[in-house]
Amino acid sequence: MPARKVYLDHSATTPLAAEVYEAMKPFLQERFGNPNSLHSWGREARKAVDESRASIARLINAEPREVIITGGGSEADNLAIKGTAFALQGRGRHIITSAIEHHAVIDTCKWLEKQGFELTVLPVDETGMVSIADLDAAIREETILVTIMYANNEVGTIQPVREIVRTARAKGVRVHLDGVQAVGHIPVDVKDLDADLLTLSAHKMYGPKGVGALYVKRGVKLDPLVHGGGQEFGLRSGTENTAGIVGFGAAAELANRRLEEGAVEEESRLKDLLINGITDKIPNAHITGHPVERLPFHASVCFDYIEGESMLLRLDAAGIGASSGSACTSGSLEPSHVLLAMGIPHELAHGSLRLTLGKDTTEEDILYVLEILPKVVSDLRALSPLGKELS
Amino acid sequence: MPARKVYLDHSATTPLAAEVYEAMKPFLQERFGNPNSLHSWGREARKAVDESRASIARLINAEPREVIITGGGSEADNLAIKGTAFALQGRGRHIITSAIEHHAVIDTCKWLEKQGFELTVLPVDETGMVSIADLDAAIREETILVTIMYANNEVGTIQPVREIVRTARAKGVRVHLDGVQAVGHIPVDVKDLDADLLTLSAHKMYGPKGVGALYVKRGVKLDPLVHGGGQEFGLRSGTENTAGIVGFGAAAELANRRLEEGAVEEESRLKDLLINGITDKIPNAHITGHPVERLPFHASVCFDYIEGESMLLRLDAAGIGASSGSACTSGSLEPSHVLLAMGIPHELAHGSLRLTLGKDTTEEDILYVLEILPKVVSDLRALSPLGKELS
Amino acid sequence: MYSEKVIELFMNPKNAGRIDNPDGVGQVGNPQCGDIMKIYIKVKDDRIEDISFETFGCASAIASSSMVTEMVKGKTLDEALKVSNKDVMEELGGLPPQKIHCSLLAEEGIKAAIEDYRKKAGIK
Amino acid sequence: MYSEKVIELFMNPKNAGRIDNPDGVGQVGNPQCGDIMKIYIKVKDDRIEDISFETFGCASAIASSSMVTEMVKGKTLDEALKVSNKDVMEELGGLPPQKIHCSLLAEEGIKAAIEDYRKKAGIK
Ligand SMILES: Cc1ncc(COP(=O)(O)O)c(C=O)c1O
Ligand SMILES: Cc1ncc(COP(=O)(O)O)c(C=O)c1O
Repeated sequence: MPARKVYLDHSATTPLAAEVYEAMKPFLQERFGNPNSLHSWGREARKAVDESRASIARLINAEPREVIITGGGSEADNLAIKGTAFALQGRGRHIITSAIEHHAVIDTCKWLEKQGFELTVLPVDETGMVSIADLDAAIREETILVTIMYANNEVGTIQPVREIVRTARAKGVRVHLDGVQAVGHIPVDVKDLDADLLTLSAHKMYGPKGVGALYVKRGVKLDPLVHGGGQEFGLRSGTENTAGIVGFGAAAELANRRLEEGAVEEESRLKDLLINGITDKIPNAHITGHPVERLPFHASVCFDYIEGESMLLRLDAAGIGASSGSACTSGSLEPSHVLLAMGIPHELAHGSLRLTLGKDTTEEDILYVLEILPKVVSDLRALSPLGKELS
Repeated sequence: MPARKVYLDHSATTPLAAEVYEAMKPFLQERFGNPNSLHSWGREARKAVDESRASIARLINAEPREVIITGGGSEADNLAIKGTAFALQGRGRHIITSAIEHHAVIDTCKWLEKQGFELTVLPVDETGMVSIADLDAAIREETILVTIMYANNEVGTIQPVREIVRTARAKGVRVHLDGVQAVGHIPVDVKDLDADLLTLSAHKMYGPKGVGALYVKRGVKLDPLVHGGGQEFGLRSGTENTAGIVGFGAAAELANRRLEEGAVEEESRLKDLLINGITDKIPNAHITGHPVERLPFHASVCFDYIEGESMLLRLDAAGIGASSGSACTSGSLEPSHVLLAMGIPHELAHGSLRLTLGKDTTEEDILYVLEILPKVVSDLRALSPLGKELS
Repeated sequence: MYSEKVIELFMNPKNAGRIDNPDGVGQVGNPQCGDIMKIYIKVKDDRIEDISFETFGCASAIASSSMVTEMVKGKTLDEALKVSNKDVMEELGGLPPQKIHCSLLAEEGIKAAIEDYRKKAGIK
Repeated sequence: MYSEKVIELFMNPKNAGRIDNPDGVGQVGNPQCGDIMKIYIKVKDDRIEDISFETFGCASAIASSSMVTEMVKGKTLDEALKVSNKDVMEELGGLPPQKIHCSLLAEEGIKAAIEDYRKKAGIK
């Protein structure tokens, strides 16, 4: 048994907050009604769904009517992109995205390409930033959608979303932002941003897995992805996941409170402690992503000469949960498309490590990582044939 | 407060079984890992997902690899139909369905019609049965899918699924069965049936809402509906709803046990008691659906001269939860397409009532309903201008 | 979904049933759409002296019928004709959007009954 | 995902590091793909007297390296050449499908080291 358990993989998923679970409980027990039923069981479920929708809306400064609840962030991304593609195909068939999107965006765009849509994939610089000039140049008469992520899951870089929206909307093009990693962690205000579509996912912000949302600005037309009974204002059919939605609502309330209380600043301080500790203690460590415009809980680094999966498993043996963009963690051959798009060479990309902090992360946790990680890296380097000339 | 609370709307949704909730609990607390993570948190989640998938597979006699978990029954229906349409559009663009499908099937088919697919909607007889001869005649060279429900949610009629599958497959056409109302309640064996695709929904069988599954026979190719990280064998991306999946697995175990123990027969006995009681005690009551080939927990009836919503609300005031295919319950103008397709006249269809029993329904519950319902009907008939010549 | 007032009137409607020898009867709606409202009135000195309804329809149709009959009882015919569906909705504490037609039916029912009375009485 | 044996060898690999003045060195894999295995051997009387490895790669690459070096140590070169990736996998208690190439790398690493030795020794 490891001396300590330190979970630093909050970008992958977060634990359910205790208060979120408490809010969900009754809906997993006696309040089991279908919100579409007219009887008392149904009405109490409907009320809970409505209230939760209002909480989620409040978190991003939207109207409740603009929040479409889905079965997760990936589904919301698919709804935003395919929903736009099918609704606007009469107007044009060109979509713009970036090289560092989540697969829920990239693979959706690629599928549409097979259905006859055209795709432009914007490059990013070495910090993971999209260029506004590139975006502006890519917009054409037939462009119906710009879909770019708010903040990146692998390297934490926050895009210049305000300028992205402004640039696209100046030319009358709809904008979707994948906000899965951002919402609940940094202030996001859809009125201020003026984006058309924004993806949220509950389990990235201390809510339950399997529930997400798409913000759809009033007046923005989409084809549904899931047709049927007409739930969610006709945009996402299916019996509502009441317990999950109530959990999402409670998580939104929690996030609102944390943002107001500045709890995120403490996370950011610990993240800096971690990043500085890594670069101080470990030679040949390269922090990835933007130095300033990054998620407050997000540290990512590439180490020369060693491979990510072996780092993860050695860290895991010491009780530390982390992740990597190494090909070996995904079973594919290519390492993370995000790191490669940022110009990081293949062999270095294989040595990537992501440590993402959460609301319960303590300074002791960080100090523990800073004790374990240097030894893991040096042990694995000792096993490696690479870089031996340097040591 | 009503004297008694009697929930008879199990076709709409079922309560979560206590043992299902117990199974889910750890995954809403300390076992919060993302099954895609390599560390210990992720591995324990992956194991739970795998085991649950095996339980679901066992319920329908499938291989675990053939069970694709989705965010509900509607999504599974959409995946089956759109997934087939997009995968096989090169081979043909004709789809056959029936007039009494759930909206998750009908509306999906109608959307595909707008995308250039052709649709044949088979009629049903007055018991809600599709005719095999009609099906056989409808199959054409370009037919790529037959999608027909296993058992109907509004009137409980069980289709001749074996003959449907045999007829379609004799001509090399793929078959999807919407098994949402059937699975867990009557024995369903995919090997025996030889169907290609079968939809399941957890919350209709004492599992959680927001999780469903599509059985996809080995070798059957589909385009995904939700693209992304490649979860669920590439057919349904998105971080797995671990707690929901574990709940679905536990619900499948429970259903298996109930089916083995013949618990369903008691449900069926109470259903007959209810149906016979209604026709005995209430004049001008017309049982809808098939007299024999019907779900064992399902009673449905139309009453002359009165309207469904007002029945529901009067029953609700007496503590009884029921549903209706009346237009007024859905806010639309047309009453249930299912009842109309069975040749029931509009005004009678407005007077429909559905009472669906569950595992905790008792004889006392049924007797209570048989005490309250006749009075509700006669009170509303007294208020009604219709049928006065007869009384 | 429904206000307390709607539920109360639906559960315990006032003026339900038929009046013997009514002076006017109005029927609106149709059974295909799931709503029929039949209004019976007794008129004395150009005032609605007695009124009742029979309704086939949902809770809001029944509550609207009951409400409108209460509202016009004792009013002159011209006053009664001024009662609009908005007034009925207001008194009911609102109706869900898809149920607004029920209050319209109530307004039309009264109009139809008065028209029937005036026709029978030879009043133009 | 990994067998206990794989994890054990990955955490505590045997024969890790370099041998001074090896008689043969084989390197397989490439850093682009995230796997490099380097095998060092000492040969005496046509037998592998000593062996070690250096590996850049995932847990299964490291475990496979460690396992294959244990398996061939003390064997004649011809015996060592007969050790296949299947044998390595079997001894490891299996590998996940997407990791089978690691055991192949181990087989190839030994072959490359022996080839290098024979080339240097002028053996055909
Ligand atoms: C026959 C049938 N198909 C599909 C569905 C949709 O399932 P879900 O509510 O899980 O989306 C339902 C229930 O609503 C149903 O009864
Ligand atoms: C940026 C981003 N978009 C989308 C997703 C998909 O969200 P979900 O796992 O809820 O489907 C994730 C997380 O996996 C993500 O990090």
